[in-house]
Amino acid sequence: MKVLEVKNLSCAFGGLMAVSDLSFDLYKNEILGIIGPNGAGKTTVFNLITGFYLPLKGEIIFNGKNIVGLKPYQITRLGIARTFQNPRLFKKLSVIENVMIAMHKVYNAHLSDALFLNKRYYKEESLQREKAEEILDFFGLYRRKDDFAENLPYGEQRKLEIARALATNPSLLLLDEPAAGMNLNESLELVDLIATIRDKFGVTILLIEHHMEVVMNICKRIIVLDFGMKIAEGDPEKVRNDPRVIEAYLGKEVKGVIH
Amino acid sequence: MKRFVKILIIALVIFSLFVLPLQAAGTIKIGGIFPITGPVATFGISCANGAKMAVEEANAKGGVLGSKIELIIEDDQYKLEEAANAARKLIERDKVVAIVGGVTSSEALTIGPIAQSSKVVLVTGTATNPKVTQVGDFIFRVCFLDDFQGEVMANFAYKNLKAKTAAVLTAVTSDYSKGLADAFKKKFTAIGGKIVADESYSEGDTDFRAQLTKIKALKPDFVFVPGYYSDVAPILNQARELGITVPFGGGDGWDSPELLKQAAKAAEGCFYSNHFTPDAKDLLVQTFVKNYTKKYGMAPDALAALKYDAMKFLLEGIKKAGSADPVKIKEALASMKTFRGVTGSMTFDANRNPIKSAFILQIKDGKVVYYTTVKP
Amino acid sequence: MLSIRDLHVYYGGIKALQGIDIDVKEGEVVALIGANGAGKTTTLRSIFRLTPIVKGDIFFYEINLTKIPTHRIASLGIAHVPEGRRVFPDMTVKENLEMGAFLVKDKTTIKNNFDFVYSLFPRLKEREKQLAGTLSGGEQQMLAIGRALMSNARLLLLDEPSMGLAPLLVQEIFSVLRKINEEKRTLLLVEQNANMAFSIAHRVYVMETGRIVLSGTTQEVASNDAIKKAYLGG
Amino acid sequence: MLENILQQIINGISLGSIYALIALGYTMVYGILRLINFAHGDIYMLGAFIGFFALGSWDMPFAIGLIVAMLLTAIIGILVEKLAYKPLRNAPRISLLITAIGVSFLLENIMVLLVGATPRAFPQKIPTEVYLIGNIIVTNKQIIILSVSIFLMLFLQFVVNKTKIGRAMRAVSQDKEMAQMLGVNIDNVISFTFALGSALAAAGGVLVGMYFNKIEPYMGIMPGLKAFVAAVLGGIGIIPGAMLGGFIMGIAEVLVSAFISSTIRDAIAFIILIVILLVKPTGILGKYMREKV
Amino acid sequence: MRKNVFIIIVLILLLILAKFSQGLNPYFYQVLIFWGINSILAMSLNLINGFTGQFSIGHAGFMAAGGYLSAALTVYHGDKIIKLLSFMPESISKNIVFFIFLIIGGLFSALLGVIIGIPTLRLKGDYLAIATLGFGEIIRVIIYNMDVVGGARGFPGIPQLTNSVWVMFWAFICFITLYRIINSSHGRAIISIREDETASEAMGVNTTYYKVLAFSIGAFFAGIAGGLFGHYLMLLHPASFTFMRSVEVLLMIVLGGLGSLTGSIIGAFVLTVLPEALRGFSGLRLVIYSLTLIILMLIRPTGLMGNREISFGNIMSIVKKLNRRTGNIK
Ligand SMILES: Nc1ncnc2c1ncn2[C@@H]1O[C@H](COP(=O)(O)OP(=O)(O)OP(=O)(O)O)[C@@H](O)[C@H]1O
Ligand SMILES: Nc1ncnc2c1ncn2[C@@H]1O[C@H](COP(=O)(O)OP(=O)(O)OP(=O)(O)O)[C@@H](O)[C@H]1O
Ligand SMILES: CC(C)C[C@H](N)C(=O)O
Ligand SMILES: [Mg+2]
Ligand SMILES: [Mg+2]
Repeated sequence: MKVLEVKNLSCAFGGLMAVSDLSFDLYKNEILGIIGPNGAGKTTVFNLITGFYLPLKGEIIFNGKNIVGLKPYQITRLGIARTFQNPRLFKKLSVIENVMIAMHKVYNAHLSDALFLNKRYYKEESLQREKAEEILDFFGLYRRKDDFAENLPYGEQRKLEIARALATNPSLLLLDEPAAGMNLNESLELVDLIATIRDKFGVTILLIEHHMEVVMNICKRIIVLDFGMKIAEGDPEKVRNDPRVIEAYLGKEVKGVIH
Repeated sequence: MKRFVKILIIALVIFSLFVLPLQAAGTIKIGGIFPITGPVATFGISCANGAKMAVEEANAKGGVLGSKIELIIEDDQYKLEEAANAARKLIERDKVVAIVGGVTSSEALTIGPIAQSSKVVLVTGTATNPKVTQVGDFIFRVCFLDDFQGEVMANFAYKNLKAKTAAVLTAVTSDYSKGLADAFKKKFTAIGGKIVADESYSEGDTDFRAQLTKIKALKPDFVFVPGYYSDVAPILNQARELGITVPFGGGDGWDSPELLKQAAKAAEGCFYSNHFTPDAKDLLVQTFVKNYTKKYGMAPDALAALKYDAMKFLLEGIKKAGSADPVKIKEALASMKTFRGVTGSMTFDANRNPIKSAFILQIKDGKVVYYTTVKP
Repeated sequence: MLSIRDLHVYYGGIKALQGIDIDVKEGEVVALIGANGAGKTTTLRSIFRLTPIVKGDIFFYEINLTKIPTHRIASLGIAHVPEGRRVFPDMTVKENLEMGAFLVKDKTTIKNNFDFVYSLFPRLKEREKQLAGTLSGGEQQMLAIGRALMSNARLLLLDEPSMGLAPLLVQEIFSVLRKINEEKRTLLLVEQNANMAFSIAHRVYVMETGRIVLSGTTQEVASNDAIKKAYLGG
Repeated sequence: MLENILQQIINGISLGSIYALIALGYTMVYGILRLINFAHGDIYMLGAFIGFFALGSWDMPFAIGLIVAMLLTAIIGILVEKLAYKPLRNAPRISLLITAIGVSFLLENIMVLLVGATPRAFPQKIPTEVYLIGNIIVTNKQIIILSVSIFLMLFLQFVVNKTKIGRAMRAVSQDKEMAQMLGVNIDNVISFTFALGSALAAAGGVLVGMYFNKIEPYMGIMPGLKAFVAAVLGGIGIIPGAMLGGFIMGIAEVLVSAFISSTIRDAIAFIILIVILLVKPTGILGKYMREKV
Repeated sequence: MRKNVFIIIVLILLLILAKFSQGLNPYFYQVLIFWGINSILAMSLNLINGFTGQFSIGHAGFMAAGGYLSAALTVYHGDKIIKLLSFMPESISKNIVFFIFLIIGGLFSALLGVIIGIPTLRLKGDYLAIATLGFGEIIRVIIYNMDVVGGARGFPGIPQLTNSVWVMFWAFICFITLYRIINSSHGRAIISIREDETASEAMGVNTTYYKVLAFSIGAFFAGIAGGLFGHYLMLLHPASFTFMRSVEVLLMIVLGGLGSLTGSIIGAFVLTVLPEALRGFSGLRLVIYSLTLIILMLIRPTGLMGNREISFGNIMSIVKKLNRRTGNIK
């Protein structure tokens, strides 16, 4: 079943075509990798899907509905969540508050409930807190739930970003370089985590990554962008041996690939 | 260090809250509330100077009723809540018997109800809004109301200057200016003149060329600028630069030696109405001008003179009451039918408003000279 | 050339460095590796006195860097390619490089440095007039390295130069680093990509939660089983 | 009628060049330090007063008096920065703004205390000359102010964009720490920025004093506010933007007074401002950087 | 529910306290009133600036709009409506009418908040500040040109209906409303906008809605404060609502601590009492005042309270600490 269909998507900044005429599909429970040189337009694709940028042309169909033109918060509410290339946590808020904010629309009492402290308010608060604790527990962040987000080490910040995205109850999760700044071992742990997330939360995942050990291990299918265009698509084996991909992206010696 | 500063500040606050006014025996306390800082500080300072001088003169002569007068001046920064606080403070903590002050009408209208309800006399020298004295019988003033000057100048322009058309340039943010302008416009049209331009500015503006260019194009015979000298000076300068040659006129707000300094040539041939005339042979005025100039290094403006009179008026009331009891002072003031001050001789109507003549002054050869007198 | 002695850095309650010692000799490439949050960045920033140093000394030859202001440290001949590149986004590529030569007075030296940097990164020459903020991640990384090279610095501190870069670029950058080292410059390199780091380093320090847990020549460290497992995928 | 319109436009340009003159210093300090230097208007006032004493009490020739005022004011600017702003360099931006407001109050109140609030006539070293072009009137002082503000804009553009210290200033504005690591002494750069900004303000103060022939301790408040608005309108931090913003404000105010109504001039001027901002949310010359996420 | 009963009891106790304050020296009493009104202004601006992170300096405009409307209603329609309510004692009907007019004034400000907020809240940082400042000035110019409310002559003759009980009541309502909003899911949404608007949107928060909500709630209470102000001074004047007034409120909230409601109350206290406390210094008064501002900011750059709140909990812990300390001294 197709979860997401991207059709002829283009986006330009000034004279620069950051994404041009890009099409791809995404199937339920799949993990699709996007790779490509720096500045190829990968993050821009994320920004287009999540409504942060408006495409020049093209369609983005999510569960049968064209979501082009919707505001980011509306898209999130439809069930697409994302992380950012540079972590954007609510730094001065506690870890659990970060997660609870993401649940804002999932469990929601009316403003008047909060003003008059109605039962519904208490129910909502405790429900949010419970669910948030559950998610934090899954990511092993429960013990740090009352710390400021900015005081977490970098790796845990990235985890918290993913946890926060999951808290919006998405069916599609977009991860932008989750392994950046991690060493080999940490990246491999992340691979496991992502696979578990897919199974436990039943989400479909779109993944941008430069760590080949992550991409090649977890994605059954990969698309390769260069200058905003798709230059290759297929399973890891095929992509890795594609001469255009090697020339533009991988280089001759591909290190650290583990099977 | 940080801690020390913190403690110092806290100590300062607490200390000054509880520092009680020193109670000198045998003094009569009078409060003064003026905007000594803030946007109308110039007015406030002149007023404070005038009031202070009156008190000093009285004390030099041995005080009133054998007691020295103590004048406690509070600054209200031209903020109404500060004016209210100042009034309360003077009444409750300093226990003044009367207040001189409220430079603008809005301040007077704020202080008025407080004075009235606390049964303390308020005398204002400059608040010209008719509503000021309507607040209650403890409130007095020694200046004409807005309407009067506007009408005087309208008559003067039409009759003496034979102006058939006039332009008005009002400070839209000043109640004084608006009051004069409205009265002028009404009267001037009523007696057959025509207002060809009705322009405005905000107090403190510095560039008036837009309005003046517009006025110039309409070729009025007379331009009425009921503002304060600090605005009038640049207006006159710029008007002359733009080639407007007709006479300008205004009210007592023009009266200041600074006007001549800042708009020397430009003011030539202009007229304004005032309470007194500097070359009046009146000895009272002569000594006032001389003493004031000696004391403060500049000649008095109308505001200083008015507040000087307000204070004199109050002191005379105290003398007449024979006691520093506010109710008695009020009665004494109310019973005073006439008063002669540096801003002229006045009688009072039932609403404690003065009736007095206006002088029309002309600026001629870099000097202000008497032109004519207008009786109410 | 550089020696760090018993350095302690605390961020409020967080003890980021708890007594580390590092030596760098002239002409060497020294790699510093460790897990996230181990304190690698903190170590490099401490050399420029940008962290709350609680205790310890850092000597550059005879000079104690913990006693002089940051801008003077630069003038001793140390340059930094910081975490996150930190190019000046609203300045052009050329101006960024000129900023790198801020302390160089001599016009011909500046010109030679320009030529050297442009020969290493021809891409920067092409983009001379572009605003740095609009460069792609890899180009910004080149610019950050180029900027550090403009000052004739004897010691170069590099903080994860491969972060977020495409594999091809990572290879390019490391070959440039090797070239730079051949030009008699000393490198202190922080890197997550241990394979790459080991390929050019003479010696390696391994950090864990604010302490040095292992050090030695590259061969020694690379043959340690724990290291192999954690960093080299072996 | 046409004549009238032309005259009004000249009026607008001359008013605008005054706003521009003050806005330049504002925008430069903002551009480098991201600080809304609320006290800029008061520094301008100080400059005018120093000029007043230099030209009046010490009877210097105009050019010398101007330079003396600029120098002394620059020193005051540096002092203000060292005492009041420097300790807050790593504090939230709003705390710095509040301190700047405090400094603004302080300067005003000290001056009220020292010289009183009564407006003073500024010594007229340059007599006004009126030129007639057809029926349109221009004065020599308008021309002086216009040319000085254009000159200063070009000068600032040059300093900031083409000189080494200018590059250092911009580097400091974009990343203080990085600039330090490259050997920039940021204290010196910031002091220089303040000195330059204050000297500009002083030049503005002296020229405006000469032009309107009146100075007083509160003279900085309104022009300071308007100049700030002008700087924002043009794109805050952008030097030609300050100039443009100043002219637009000046011309808009004059045209509104002339052809709509002087009573609602300020309201219309602000409506224009808001409309422009809604169309160009970062000011006229501001780059609209969609934040890259 | 239990909490609500508790809150109502607290409110009643506070109102009784306020009633007693009327026996105070009228000078202190008046300063208390201004403190209360300023607290309402500060807390409401803090919602916008401190919690939502939107840099607004147009608060004086909202204060003026609400204040003038409720004052005009009392002056022009108050008597009529009191006559309609003649079946009850005037002392009661007067206050009921006052209450209703205040709310109408507040709602009017809130409405303006929505109208202004929807387009301008797209602007960021200093650009938003200028737009809100411009809006405040526009309101003032309009009032200057409105003769029904006296224009430049001010609007006198407003009956004095504000007293300490009313001020306490509204300050309390303001505090509780804001406090409860902030400590709910809606509040977290609001705070997340301040922390990172982009991320907030990515988490599904309708940022425009919440910004406008915060803006209009802030405006509502500013309008109420304006009404209380006018009905206390018995006079409104456009000069009371210049941008300097907005700046003063800004000073209060930054001094007290952005993001702290109790801090706002403290900030309001400091800036209300300080000028009074300094009256003894006459000429030097404002010099000392501005120096104090600067020094306070230098020693506490994040305000007196930072973003912490005073609560029963931490008062108790301070008391305990003090006890321990004095215990040691003994
Ligand atoms: N808001 C923007 N304004 C201008 N240019 C932009 C903007 N966002 C992206 N670009 C440009 O679009 C191109 C694609 O950028 P994008 O961030 O999508 O690259 P990427 O594939 O994610 O690269 P990387 O791997 O380095 O993250 C780049 O050249 C970038 O400079
Ligand atoms: N400014 C800061 N304030 C508080 N804590 C900090 C700060 N900077 C770093 N830390 C903490 O200090 C510790 C060491 O951080 P550092 O950035 O030096 O690690 P690192 O080894 O460079 O990690 P990474 O591989 O993620 O870059 C971490 O726990 C981090 O959370
Ligand atoms: C000093 C003046 C502005 C006072 C004015 N006469 C008034 O009634 O307000
Ligand atoms: Mg990217
Ligand atoms: Mg690091």
